[in-house]
Amino acid sequence: MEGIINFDHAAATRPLHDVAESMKPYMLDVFGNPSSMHSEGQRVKEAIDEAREQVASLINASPEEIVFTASGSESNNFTLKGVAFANRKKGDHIVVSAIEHFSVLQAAKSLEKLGYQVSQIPVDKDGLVDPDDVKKAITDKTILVSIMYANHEVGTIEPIEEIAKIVKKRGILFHSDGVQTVGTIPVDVKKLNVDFLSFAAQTFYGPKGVAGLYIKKGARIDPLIVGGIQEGGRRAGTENVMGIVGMGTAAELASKEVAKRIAHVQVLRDLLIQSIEEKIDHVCLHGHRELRLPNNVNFGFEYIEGESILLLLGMENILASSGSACTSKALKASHVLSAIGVSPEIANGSILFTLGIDNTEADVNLLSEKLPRIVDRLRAMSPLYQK
Amino acid sequence: MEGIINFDHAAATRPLHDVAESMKPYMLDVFGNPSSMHSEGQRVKEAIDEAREQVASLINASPEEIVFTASGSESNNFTLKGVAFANRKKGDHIVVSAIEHFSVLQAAKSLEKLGYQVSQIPVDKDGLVDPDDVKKAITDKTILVSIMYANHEVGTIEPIEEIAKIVKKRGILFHSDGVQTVGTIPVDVKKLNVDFLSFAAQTFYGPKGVAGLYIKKGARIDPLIVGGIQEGGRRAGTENVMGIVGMGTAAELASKEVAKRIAHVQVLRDLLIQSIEEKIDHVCLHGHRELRLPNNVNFGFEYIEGESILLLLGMENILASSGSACTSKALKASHVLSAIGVSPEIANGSILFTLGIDNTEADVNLLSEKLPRIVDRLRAMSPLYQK
Amino acid sequence: MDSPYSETVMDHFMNPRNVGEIKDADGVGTIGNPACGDIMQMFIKVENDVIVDAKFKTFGCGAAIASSSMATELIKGKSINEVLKVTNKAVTKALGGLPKVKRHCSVLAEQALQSALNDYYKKEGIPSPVKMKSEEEILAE
Amino acid sequence: MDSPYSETVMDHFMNPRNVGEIKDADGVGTIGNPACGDIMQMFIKVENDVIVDAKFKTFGCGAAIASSSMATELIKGKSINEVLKVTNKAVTKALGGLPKVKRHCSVLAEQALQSALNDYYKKEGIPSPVKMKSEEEILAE
Ligand SMILES: Cc1ncc(COP(=O)(O)O)c(C=O)c1O
Ligand SMILES: Cc1ncc(COP(=O)(O)O)c(C=O)c1O
Repeated sequence: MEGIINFDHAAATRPLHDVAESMKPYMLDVFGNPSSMHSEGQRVKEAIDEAREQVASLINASPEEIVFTASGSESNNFTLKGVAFANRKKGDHIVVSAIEHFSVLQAAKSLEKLGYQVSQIPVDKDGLVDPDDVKKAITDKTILVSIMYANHEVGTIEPIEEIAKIVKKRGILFHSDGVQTVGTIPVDVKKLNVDFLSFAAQTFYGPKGVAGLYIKKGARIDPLIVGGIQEGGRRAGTENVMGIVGMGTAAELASKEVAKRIAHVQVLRDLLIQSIEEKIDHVCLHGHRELRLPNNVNFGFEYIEGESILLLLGMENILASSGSACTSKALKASHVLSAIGVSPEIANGSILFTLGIDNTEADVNLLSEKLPRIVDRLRAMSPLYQK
Repeated sequence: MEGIINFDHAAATRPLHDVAESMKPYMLDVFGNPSSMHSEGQRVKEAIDEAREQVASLINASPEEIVFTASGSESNNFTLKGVAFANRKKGDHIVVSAIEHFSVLQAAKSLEKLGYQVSQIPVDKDGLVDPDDVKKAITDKTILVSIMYANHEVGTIEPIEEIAKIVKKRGILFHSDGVQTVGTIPVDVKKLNVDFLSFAAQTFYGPKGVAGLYIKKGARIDPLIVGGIQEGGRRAGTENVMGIVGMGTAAELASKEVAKRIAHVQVLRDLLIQSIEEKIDHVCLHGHRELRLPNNVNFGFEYIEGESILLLLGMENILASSGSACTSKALKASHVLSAIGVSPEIANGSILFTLGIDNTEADVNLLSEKLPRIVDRLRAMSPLYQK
Repeated sequence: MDSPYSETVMDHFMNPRNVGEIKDADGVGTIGNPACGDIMQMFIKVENDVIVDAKFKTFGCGAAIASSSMATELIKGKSINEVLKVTNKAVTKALGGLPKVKRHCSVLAEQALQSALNDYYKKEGIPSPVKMKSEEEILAE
Repeated sequence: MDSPYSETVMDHFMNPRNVGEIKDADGVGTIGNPACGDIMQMFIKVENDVIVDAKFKTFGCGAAIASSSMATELIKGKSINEVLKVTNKAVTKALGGLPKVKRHCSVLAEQALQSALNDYYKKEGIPSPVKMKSEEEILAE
């Protein structure tokens, strides 16, 4: 929409023009089912194979190691449940961090109901997992460790390589939720040494509702959705052809442009952090200052509540988010903020700004100009605030 | 593609023009995440709500009873596993028919590995389930009966209402796989009295890789994909917005046009059956002659093999399928044909023609002219055939 | 911009009436806690059994601010007997409706008002006719 | 039209060479069964240790028909000693490759040929130098 300034790129990026163009032929003209042996089916199959190569190349995987799914949540559920079921004879213990996305935490919880054991390891006040804590949490029964690559709220980037060393030395499967990193920063599955990595197109200027899972060759996992030969038998169901093609294009563009994108958003991120800290008092930046996604700014504004900040920003056509889309509706403070020790009232007054390639310095300046007034206005109404 | 005649509508239909048009705004312009509270998110949420109403109205359900998924296979896996897990305390027994889609049969098999009991009930030579067999299969431990609405290969329409009476009288949950019926014939979940019904957009001129599950209000089911508030908490993950909008439009068009569509394809179906039976000897029609999908023609051609028939049809730009997309690759005879008592050699020589609204009488005439020559040519090479 | 809120809610959120404190209030009520995301504080000034002034301060979402604003508007100029009948439903209705997940904000407004009235009766030394109700009790009415 | 097959495979499928039977064949081999989707029958005529004619009949997929056609072409005019060395790999190579799932069709062609040669030796009363191999053995070579 005209005039809208998007500081909510973690929730959705506007698909790039080339992404949309690449999808168009698959709306009408090329309509076969890729599982069909005939010409129309084969044409579609080739398009999917190409997308698989584009996505594989973005994360330095082989095409056969990529399984397309419908969402980051599906990729996470697939991994947790699929590894648990396939490796039940080896053990029944899973390790996750306290700040994982709900799709990891809830999948773990549903496994607990089936008799599995789950250990949640804490993070420090910056949102960092201590590799030593992973080491301590591992038992003889551990079959999977799942630690996210970067947190979706506070932007902290975890020491995945270090953790992988510990986990792989014990011969345990290692998953990392890369939904906020793939396409945003360079990701190399070989260097990271992970067995599974989740990603989703909507975070890198691709369509919504298409995602994938990297499965290292040989890693044991059961499918979540069975009953079809698609994706090499690892995920049944007629493919979201248009979406997959769009994700392929988005992946190729991300491969080419990632360095440029980082440079662009990081400058804006640092400008925004600096402006807010200069212009508004009683604020705190959540997450690690250096080990941080280049597009992430998350502040707690004391004495006021997040939704009312968002509404007033919305009146200025500025989009942002109160932590995570989930918590903004559930009226509950974010589990991530509470895991890093933020008090509930400050958690409730926290706003997540995620930058993208369509943001400009002017956008940041506008936000830095509007935000202090909005905060003042709400503080004037707040029973908690005394000037 | 120009000049292609599609007799493989069960695998994929070409999305209608209006379907593609309705999706276009969601490629680029309207890009919000429907879970976001802000204006861009709300616009997308409204589009999804509208699609939910369109789909609900096609099957006479309420919008809250529709959960969007990524495939018919997902809907089937969701039902089988979700009902099994949610109702474990009530029992551990599931009843399915022998001719269900693999996504039902394999989901049932994966539940067996977790300790559930599965009864497979047979069908007669026309592919019909006898409601009495369902009655006999039910035990005190039965928690779910899953019988497909119409078979994807032989086109037989099952007596769902009668079966529902038996199942519901016992207070057991009842699922029907409606992937081949929703949008093809009128479907009314209230009249059928099912608790769950699977459907998929690609069978009714919608996009591929978007589907849904009807969940009757109050029916107990666990999510397959957990960890998000989407779909009322019943299926986590950022939505395939474009696909859902396209399915909504396709559903609305199907509601309006279903009678016209049936009239159109049924005439062609009967013409094709008649022509083949007149012009080619040693053929047999699979499935029930009357209780049959209006768009389904499935013949066994004795002494010859299916793939070579398809290849020669392909040289004439005619698309068809050898039973199911799966079996055509797996080199195994269809489980459906073997369940109705077709010998493996005839099963291997069977071709499924599925008609659609884009087919004309001229298409059928062309097929009826080419097919006898193709069959003759292959029989002349066959060691099994003696003139 | 689209919003989950009605026009009236947005109006009362953007231009809240009666924000502030009454230094020599006859009754003050505070409800909620910041961990749950909302605190509402209501001040009333009573003369001859009539609410002659009302003000609020609120930490909370748009619906909470609008509900507080509307509640103060609804009671100003009314007799105490009338005000005793002002419920969360009246606030919601005057706001042109609230999203389901936000109904508890109107409940907070009712509770803040009841709490302010209680405080008034206490200060006056009169046994209070107000029975404080829980959110569940109010929503069940 | 796109196809999973190479041009040579499609050519041998569309215009198969040597289709038919040899009434007074010196060797006949039949391999496969219709339940598995393929039967291949091969006929050879031998004069002075040379294959002077070869024909086939096949019930099977495109790859099976093309493999039979190519196998008969490969052996015609060759000495028996040369033909003993014709393997599934030679058939696949001559066809310009086969999709992985179709490799067993070239195996059938090798087996049908071996079976026809065995039959020839048997009819001649000579101990056969051919050792029939299973699909697994052939693919493992
Ligand atoms: C009866 C039936 N059920 C389920 C499916 C699976 O649907 P999808 O390919 O969307 O997973 C199909 C696919 O054709 C089908 O015919
Ligand atoms: C870190 C992380 N994991 C998983 C997800 C879930 O992705 P999706 O919405 O595609 O299911 C998200 C969503 O934003 C995320 O940020």
